[in-house]
Amino acid sequence: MVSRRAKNILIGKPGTSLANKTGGWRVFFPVVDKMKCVACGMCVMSCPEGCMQTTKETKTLVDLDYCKGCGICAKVCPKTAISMLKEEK
Amino acid sequence: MSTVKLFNAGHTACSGCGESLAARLVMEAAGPNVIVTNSTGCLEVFTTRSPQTAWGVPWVHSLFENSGALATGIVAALKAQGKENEARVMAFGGDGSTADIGFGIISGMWERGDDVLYVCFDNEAYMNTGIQRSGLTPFMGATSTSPAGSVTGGNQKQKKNLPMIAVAHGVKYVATASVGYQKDLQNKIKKALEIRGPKYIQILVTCPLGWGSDSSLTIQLGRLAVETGLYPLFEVEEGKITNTMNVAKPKPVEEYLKLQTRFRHISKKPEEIAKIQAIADANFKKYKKDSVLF
Amino acid sequence: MKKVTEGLKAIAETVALCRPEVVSAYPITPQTHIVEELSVIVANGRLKCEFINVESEFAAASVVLGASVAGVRAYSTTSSQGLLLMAEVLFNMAGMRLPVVITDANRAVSAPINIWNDWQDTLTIRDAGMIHLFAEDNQEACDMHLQAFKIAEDHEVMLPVMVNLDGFILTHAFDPIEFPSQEEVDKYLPKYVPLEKLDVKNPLSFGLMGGPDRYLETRYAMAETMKTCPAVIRKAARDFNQMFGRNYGELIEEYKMNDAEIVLVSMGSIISSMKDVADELRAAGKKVGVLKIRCYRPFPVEDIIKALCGKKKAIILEKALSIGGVGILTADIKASLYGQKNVPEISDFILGLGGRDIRISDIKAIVARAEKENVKGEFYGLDPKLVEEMDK
Amino acid sequence: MIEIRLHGRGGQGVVTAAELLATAAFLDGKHTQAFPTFGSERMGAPVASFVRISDNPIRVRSQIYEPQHVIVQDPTLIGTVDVFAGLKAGGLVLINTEKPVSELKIKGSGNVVTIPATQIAMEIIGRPIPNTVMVGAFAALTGIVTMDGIRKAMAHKFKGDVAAKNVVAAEKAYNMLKK
Repeated sequence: MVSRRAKNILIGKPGTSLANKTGGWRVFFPVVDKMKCVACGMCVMSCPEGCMQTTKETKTLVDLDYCKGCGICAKVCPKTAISMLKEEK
Repeated sequence: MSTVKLFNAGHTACSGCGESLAARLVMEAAGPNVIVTNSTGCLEVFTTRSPQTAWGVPWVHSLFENSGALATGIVAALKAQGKENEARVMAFGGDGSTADIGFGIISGMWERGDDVLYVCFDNEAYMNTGIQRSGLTPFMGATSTSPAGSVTGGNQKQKKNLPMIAVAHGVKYVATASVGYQKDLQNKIKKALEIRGPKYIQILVTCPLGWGSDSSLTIQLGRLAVETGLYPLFEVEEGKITNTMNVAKPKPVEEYLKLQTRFRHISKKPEEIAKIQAIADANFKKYKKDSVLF
Repeated sequence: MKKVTEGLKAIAETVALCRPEVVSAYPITPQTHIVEELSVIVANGRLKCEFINVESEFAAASVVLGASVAGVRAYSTTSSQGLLLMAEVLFNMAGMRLPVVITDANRAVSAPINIWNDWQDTLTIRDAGMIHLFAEDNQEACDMHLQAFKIAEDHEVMLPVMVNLDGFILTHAFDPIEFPSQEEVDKYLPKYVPLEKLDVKNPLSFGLMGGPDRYLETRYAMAETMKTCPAVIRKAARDFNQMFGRNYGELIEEYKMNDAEIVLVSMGSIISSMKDVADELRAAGKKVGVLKIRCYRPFPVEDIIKALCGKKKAIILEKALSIGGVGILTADIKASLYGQKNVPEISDFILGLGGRDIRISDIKAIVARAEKENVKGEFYGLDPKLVEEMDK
Repeated sequence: MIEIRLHGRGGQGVVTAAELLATAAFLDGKHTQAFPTFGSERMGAPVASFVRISDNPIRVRSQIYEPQHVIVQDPTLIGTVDVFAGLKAGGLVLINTEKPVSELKIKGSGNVVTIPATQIAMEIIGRPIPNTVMVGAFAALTGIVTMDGIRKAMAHKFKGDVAAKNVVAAEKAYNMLKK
């Protein structure tokens, strides 16, 4: 038997941070122009939150649950396909 | 998008944080069969506010200055259990824990030749505690303990040359990387993990808060540091430079400096900028491919 | 098998029998022979173990911490300054609920630099959250290591344990020591089974930040474990006695206490001399008993109340103090007795600091002095000439 | 209980001598305890060690202030260290020296016996470490430990040729002084 009190409650299980939706931090949010986007993946590689994904079919998608609106994606996009628009809250 | 990855969203790094980006890139390159030790610092704090964790690999934090020794203990434990091929061990630290408070521990780990890839996320100051100077703060960089005063302006000391100190320890693979060059960074991580024995990779990670830069410029600054010569990217294997990132047309350091408020105090002092330019110029001469360093 | 062995070497032999999988320690007088002997045992293949040389005690403690999180039995040993250098890691180890065993060869703390015995090192870090055991002699010190691993690794406990023995007085003494066989040890102390560990097949994060919303509960959990672990400590002692036929008491040991009016209270090797004094004074008609504190953390409050209440006088002898406060053991004992009925009069003496030898005659003189009046925190055995010099 | 104090200089093996006496007594069936003066003495510095031997279990852990017997492994200590301090009346003082007793500047009382232990050690073992010779001599003079116990103790402590030579050296002293 394991005593509850001998159990370390400071142990984390994988994926638990996903409960923390950081999208609420945003002031600006990225909008992808699917006409311009060539799905090169530059923004995917450069996103600190890992919240972008891209395929030839879907082009670039942003997970706004986590996007903090830093604007890196817009800056690195070689086709200037991403623009940052102000959140209206 | 909510599948569990090796480094997950929901962490609480600042918007545009270069360190969180680098950590994600490192984990994606390393794959799932690694165990990570992490010093106290931004990376530890913004990934593991209990009960949440951003990590999808076995990960452990103990103190500010002991991630290297923890890694040694884990390598030993794996060996004792006959599992040394089951997982590779990586130790993570910021520049403060690596160059300053934890350096003795790291030196011991290198001297023993432990099979650990040590990754230093170098944002050039103690950002977690509010931007104090570390041994890796660049010359002239203003921090809260090396302020731009009326008599002295910014950090008066040169950045400690940790990669060369690693080379002198006989570390088998030493490399620098930048958050500005993601593929290069990931290739170096992959290469390092192929090698048994001590490895050291120092990654320049932009800190919008500490550097006073726009959060969207994280990648640009990571590239400019390399393009100006202030943060040369190279690989040293068995004491010899086997690769240096070629910069065809070096950019003047001013282009890098002017985007950061930590260098604002010298923006109108060409004689000070010239001193930094001299560091960059010397770097280009110093880190040439095929040079035997040790 | 019984053989005359130096204390430290006997401990190294015993630790080897406990089959730690990772050992890391840094040499420091008077502990050094343990780390030397263990390295020899490993070098000769008598123990299959990763022996890690390190650059400091801080590193040693960190290495065994890392090994313990990775799920193996880990051991370290130190003394004095080395223990203080480990302090940060020890708090961490306890907070992370890692069952590492550490031997401390008790030694004074600088300044002035002094390599000889007292308890200041270990008592200074009493609040780390480790279990602290004190050995009276080398046989007990050896046997205590088997118990220490068993206690630490019990899933009801999961806290680091420190085994204390007096520097030089025990560490460097040669005594006949009974060594158990490997089979016996394996039977008493089965392989360590961690609750969780670093494992790529189950990738957990350890050592998370505990904010104001969680920290309080983690410390509560440790404090609660300290309240419940005495049952495990008692059982470890009883099981040991049953299997090996050696009994040292459980949390405390009472010597000739039944009808005692005067009780000598202390820990560690001085207990042996106190037992001799009790015998001698009893022969002269004085009802003297000895209370040995074997487990210092958790502090055995209930046992102490039971042992001391109803006695006429308790005389506490201690080799450490909280400067500016009182003797550390005295503070614990007085706090335990507060509000109880029939509390004895208490006299307490600070003595033996920095290795000042304590003779039988000294203990008798202390009893005689305490019989006359209640003494509060008196330094016994000061050199009057040196004191005079300081006063000039 | 018998208490013995051994004096020597760092490197002369006084701690080993104490250990050998304790081990021999233990193998003879006695209770024993041996320990050095506590410190970080270097080669050549005056050092001491202590042995307690008893028919009953030994508990006391203080140093020895009133020994029954004293063993002095280095005669140059006489005059610099009070090797006779606390010596009980009629106790043995065994001194390693080639000189006769009359030439030693001895102030204290006691039954003084000398033996050229270093010389014997050089002849038999080839090294100037007199401790095992002194142990043999002590056994012959006091009977507190047996020569058989010493032989076994040496087999525990030393290996192969070293053990054999030390036994021969101790036996030589034993036979020289045994009445």
